[in-house]
Amino acid sequence: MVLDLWRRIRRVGTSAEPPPPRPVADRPDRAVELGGSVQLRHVDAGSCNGCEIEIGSAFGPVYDAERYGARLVASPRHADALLVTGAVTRNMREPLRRTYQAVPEPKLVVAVGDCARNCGVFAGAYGVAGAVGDVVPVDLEVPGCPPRPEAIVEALRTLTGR
Amino acid sequence: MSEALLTQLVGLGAGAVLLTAVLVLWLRELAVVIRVFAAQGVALAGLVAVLAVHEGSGELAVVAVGVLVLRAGLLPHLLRRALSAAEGERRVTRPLVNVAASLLAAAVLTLLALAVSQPLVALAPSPVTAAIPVGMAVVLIGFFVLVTRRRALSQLTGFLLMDNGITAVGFLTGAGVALIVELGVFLDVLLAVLVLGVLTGRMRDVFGRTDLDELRELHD
Amino acid sequence: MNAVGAGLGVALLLALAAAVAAPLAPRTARPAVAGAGTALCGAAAVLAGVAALAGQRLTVELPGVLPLTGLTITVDALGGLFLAVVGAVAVATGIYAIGYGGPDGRGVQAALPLFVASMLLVPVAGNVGGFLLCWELMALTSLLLVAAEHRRRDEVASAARWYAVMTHVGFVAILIGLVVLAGHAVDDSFPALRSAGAQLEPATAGLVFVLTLVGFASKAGIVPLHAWLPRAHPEAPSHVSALMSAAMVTLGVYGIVRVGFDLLGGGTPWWWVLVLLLGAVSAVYGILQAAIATDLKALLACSTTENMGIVLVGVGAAGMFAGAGNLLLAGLALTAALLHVGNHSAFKTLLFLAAGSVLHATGTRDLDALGGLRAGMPVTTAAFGLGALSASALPLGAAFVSEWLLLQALVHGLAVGGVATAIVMPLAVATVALTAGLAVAAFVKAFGVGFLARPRSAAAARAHESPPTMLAGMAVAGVACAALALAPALVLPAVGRVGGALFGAADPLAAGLLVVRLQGFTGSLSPLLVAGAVLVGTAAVALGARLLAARSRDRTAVRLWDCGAGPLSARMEYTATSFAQPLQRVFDDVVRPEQDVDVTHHRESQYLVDAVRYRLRVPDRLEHGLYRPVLTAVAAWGRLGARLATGSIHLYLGYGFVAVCGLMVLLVAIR
Amino acid sequence: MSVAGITVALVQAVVVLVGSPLLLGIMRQVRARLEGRAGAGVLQPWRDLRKLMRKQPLTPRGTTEVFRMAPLVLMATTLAVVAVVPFVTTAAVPAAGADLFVVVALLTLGAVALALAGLDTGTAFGGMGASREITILALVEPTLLVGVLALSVPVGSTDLGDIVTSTLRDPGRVITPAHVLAAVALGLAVVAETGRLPVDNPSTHLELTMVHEAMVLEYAGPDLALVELASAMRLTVFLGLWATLFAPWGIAGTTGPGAVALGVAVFAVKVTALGAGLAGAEVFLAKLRLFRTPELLAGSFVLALLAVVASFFFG
Repeated sequence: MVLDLWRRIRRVGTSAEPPPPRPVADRPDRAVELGGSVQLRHVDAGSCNGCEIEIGSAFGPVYDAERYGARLVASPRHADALLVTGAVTRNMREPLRRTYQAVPEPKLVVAVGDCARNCGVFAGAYGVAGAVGDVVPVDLEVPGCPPRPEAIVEALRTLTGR
Repeated sequence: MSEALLTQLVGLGAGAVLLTAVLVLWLRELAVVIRVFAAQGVALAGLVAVLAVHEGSGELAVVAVGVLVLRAGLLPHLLRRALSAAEGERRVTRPLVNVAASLLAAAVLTLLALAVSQPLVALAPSPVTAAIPVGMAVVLIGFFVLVTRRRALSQLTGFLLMDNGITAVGFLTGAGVALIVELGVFLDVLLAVLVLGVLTGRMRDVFGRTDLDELRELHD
Repeated sequence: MNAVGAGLGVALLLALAAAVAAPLAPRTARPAVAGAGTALCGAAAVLAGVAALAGQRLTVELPGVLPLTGLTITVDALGGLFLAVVGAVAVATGIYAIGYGGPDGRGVQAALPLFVASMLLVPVAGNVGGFLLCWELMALTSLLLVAAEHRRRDEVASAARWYAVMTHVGFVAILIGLVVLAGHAVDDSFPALRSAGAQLEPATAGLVFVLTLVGFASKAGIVPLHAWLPRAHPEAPSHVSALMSAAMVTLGVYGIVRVGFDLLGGGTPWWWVLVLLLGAVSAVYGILQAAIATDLKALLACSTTENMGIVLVGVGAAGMFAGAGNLLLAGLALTAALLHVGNHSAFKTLLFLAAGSVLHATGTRDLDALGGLRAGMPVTTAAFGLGALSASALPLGAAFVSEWLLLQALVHGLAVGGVATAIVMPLAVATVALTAGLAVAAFVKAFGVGFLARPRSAAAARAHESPPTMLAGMAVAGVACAALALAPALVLPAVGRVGGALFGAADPLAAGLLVVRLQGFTGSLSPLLVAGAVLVGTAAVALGARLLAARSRDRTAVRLWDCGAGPLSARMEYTATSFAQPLQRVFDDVVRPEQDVDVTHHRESQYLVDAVRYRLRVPDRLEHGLYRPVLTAVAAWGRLGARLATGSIHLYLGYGFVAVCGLMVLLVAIR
Repeated sequence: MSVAGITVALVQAVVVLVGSPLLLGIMRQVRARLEGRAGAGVLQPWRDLRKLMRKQPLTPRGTTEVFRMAPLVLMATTLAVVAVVPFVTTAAVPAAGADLFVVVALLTLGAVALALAGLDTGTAFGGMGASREITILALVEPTLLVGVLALSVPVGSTDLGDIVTSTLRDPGRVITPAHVLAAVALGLAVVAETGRLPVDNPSTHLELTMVHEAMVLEYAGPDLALVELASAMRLTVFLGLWATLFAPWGIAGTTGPGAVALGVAVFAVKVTALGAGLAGAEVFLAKLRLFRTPELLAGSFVLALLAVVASFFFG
């Protein structure tokens, strides 16, 4: 059983695609301060889970966002940046603010997906408190519904600068 | 061969036999248990081979080959067949005593074996007889498996464990077990395995499982 | 009249004076009088003990004191050691008692100094009669103190009953044992017993040893005779708990050592295998109960059983080594055991006094209702922290030194006694190791849940620091703990001499102020250097972190990370029960907890749960198994007896009359 | 303790301090490659630490000094162990302190400090992590000490220096059953103590499956950096101890600069190899349920006990 797992590993080899050229977008200077290591806390502020799936694949073997120095962590205390998805619902407004307060300086916020940027199709819907920008200061936005993994990886690379 | 080297090799062989016995107690998956049992057969054969080289007796060498064939080849094969026949049952044993407790029990049994086999060792102190306690310990552990396992198959492994232990003690006491005796032992072990294999088959036909607790139903 | 005599005499006089003065003093002053008297008495006793350890001897014959036998006082090194230990505990608890007050009834306040005095007399009594008298006096006075608060709480009464019965069963066992021994001697003085014990046939000697072992083990709280300990210690006033748990219990060890090694001269190996196994079982069982206990003082009481178990492991190992002829190793093992007695007295006093101050401040002993005491009572928290560190056998703690010595003795003793030791020693090492691990768990729980984090009840939130005298008492014990942890060399040479002298062997170790080095084996330990390394390391790391960390951003206080939801309430914290749950589950087969979950459903629909109540009890299995049958049998006998006792006085007198006549007839018959 | 001793201690401290994050990086890289990913590079742990040192230190309200001190004590105990253990040379081991019992106890002390910090936060996760960590700690202790006993019996001493030198004197001892069994037992104990698979999953994000991570959820900035660094150092120390006990070749017998340099190189190679092997094995392992770990530890304890028995009966 161990052996055939080993064989499979040998057959597949590295499935990570070669890294695309480094993005040219200008980096927020707080990101420069982090020096190539960005730990992310993901907050689902009311997403439809489309963006979560894409984030998952961005950190999967094919796109492998970790190779650029980005990592998902379990606590905002360990985090440098919040990865917020979805339009902020009433119930998530306060938790999102508190999560932001829990992150030590310097900290950034990445709004992933159209809902996070401008409530997308849920704009003005009952129970939606607004976009992420209305609750916490957003430094970087990733458009798309859901955004492609490449786009997410590109945003993360602008943070890590690698 | 030199005394020191003999001590080393006997020690290693005995250690391997004991380790495999403990592993049989430790592991749940029957297929793995059978593999470990085969490994024990190899270790036992190695032990006998070392003795053969040490005493330079061809008879022992033949016996060593026999041990290898039977205990590392034939018996595991039979067990594996019985297991594959037991398709559909849970392939994981559910011991009556939980694993941690039975491991501690194995430790105590080993110490007990050491205590009781001291006079035996004292008869003819030598690097070879020093390993007798290990054989004893394997016998006791095998008995323990026989007592605490539910499935007929895993009990079978316990029985075979005991037999390995007895064989080891037989050779280590330097009694120079005669070839014919050894063959006899082989044969009746084989017989026992076949009989038990058939029994398990019949049981499965009757009860659909080989959980020995089911046999209680035969009372009434 | 040398320093020993002077110290001892002064101590006893002070105790008597305090016992007389306390009841006469006005109600408010009583605790002060009794406490101060006890403390001074203890101080004098410490002087006497130190003098005895320094080599002074004392023998006084007081024929008039006791009918028939008289009372002989003999102070030797072993007695001096326990004299010093008991005295030191008395000093700390005496000072503490001034502020603690507790029940201020006349009898109780008079009993405290008497209790200490009797405990001081036990290790110096030089004849069977005197020894038994002091032992019984000790039992009675401690019983008085345990029962002190029986009017307020029923548990106290039941605890006192348990204690009374078991301590007297033990007393009877010791009585029979020593009388059997004295029967073979010219008189009942210890020297005579010594010479008699030498040429006693093995069977009789074994009988004597087992009988006395039963008695002394029941006093030392050794499994399976421990049942009274987790009852009596929590219910007694805290300074009394400290005296009992740190001083009285150790006298059981004194008895075993005195009778086994001194009077009976070592005996046969199986005695000591028995002692070692009893110790091993007690150690593991006691600390396991402590690890899952949620009552702070019950936890400490169980840990007393554990520590006495460790001591007995050392004593038993010493006996086995001596039987195998390796006196040096025997001396080392016994030294480790005796040092652990001292360490245990120090940290257990500190812990019980701190627990008392918590009880004083919050009125509860339930760990699940404590927490957050750091804010209200910093000194008590620090004291308990120090005690917990010392108790959990970690470096910088006192118990670490003695357990290190014990482990060294066990490791080197593997091959000493052939197969016997080769089989017993690994188990002993494993036991000590498991005990150490579980002790860490128990005391991390006690300190982390009881004193850190946030309060789990209003009482804990309102906690305030205790009066200065109580803090002073804790300070004395704390200083003792620190000294024993960092500079064991202060006491080790003396203790080593005691251990060596019993076997007529050389000192088992050379204790410099910096390094403790074993004699005859390579092996050395330097508590001071280890502590220094850790402290210097901490300072260096702190400095380095400061230098490297960004100076632009300074430390700010933030709210706890509550996953963004509302504030964390105390009910969301881990309690002692939940902390111990994994251990309790791992050792399920040993502790057999009784838990029941009852779910009350909502009125409208059974699918809506209204409330879930979960109750968990961990009864003492051994107690259930061993004591229940005995108790039921006794009860049955009682009913039988009730049939004889109809209440008519004539009938009772008749019984007596018939008995007397029967006796006379018997006399006539055998003449 | 001589000047040479102090210099060697400093060298070892520096080597472990600088090297342990690299070891972590290598292990993560090995894992990444086996999982078909590219990996963040060997230097990533150092980048993380540098960044964490620059971040803002936070003190959650309601925590006491214990929370503040724990990372320092964790680092200090680890450093104290690094200073005395003969990783590089046996010549400069201080007379007292390189005792195996002391080493084990010091490492335990560090873990206890962190567990107290976890309880001190008063959050459910902190308490949960502390409780689990302490449980595992308590159950590992017997294996560790009985294993120590097995190793010290043939030597007649529990002093690391003596054990290493005597093993170097007759290398044949390494393949005696006693040594083999002890190696397996202590290997399992090391895995449990350093919180690697299958006992604990260091790279989990689910609080409910955490053991070690759950205790440090409240730490941020420099404190977190200290905790991370200390954990990496503990991993290095445990692997180094295992290598020192069971493969002591290359440990110098003198304090000459050349010998020390060689010793450092060999130590680095040994630890790296062990770490890579551990990481490779972790790819094939799944985390055990918390209540299955006692079985693992009981097994390792039995092996340690058998090692003692073997060392007594087969010399």
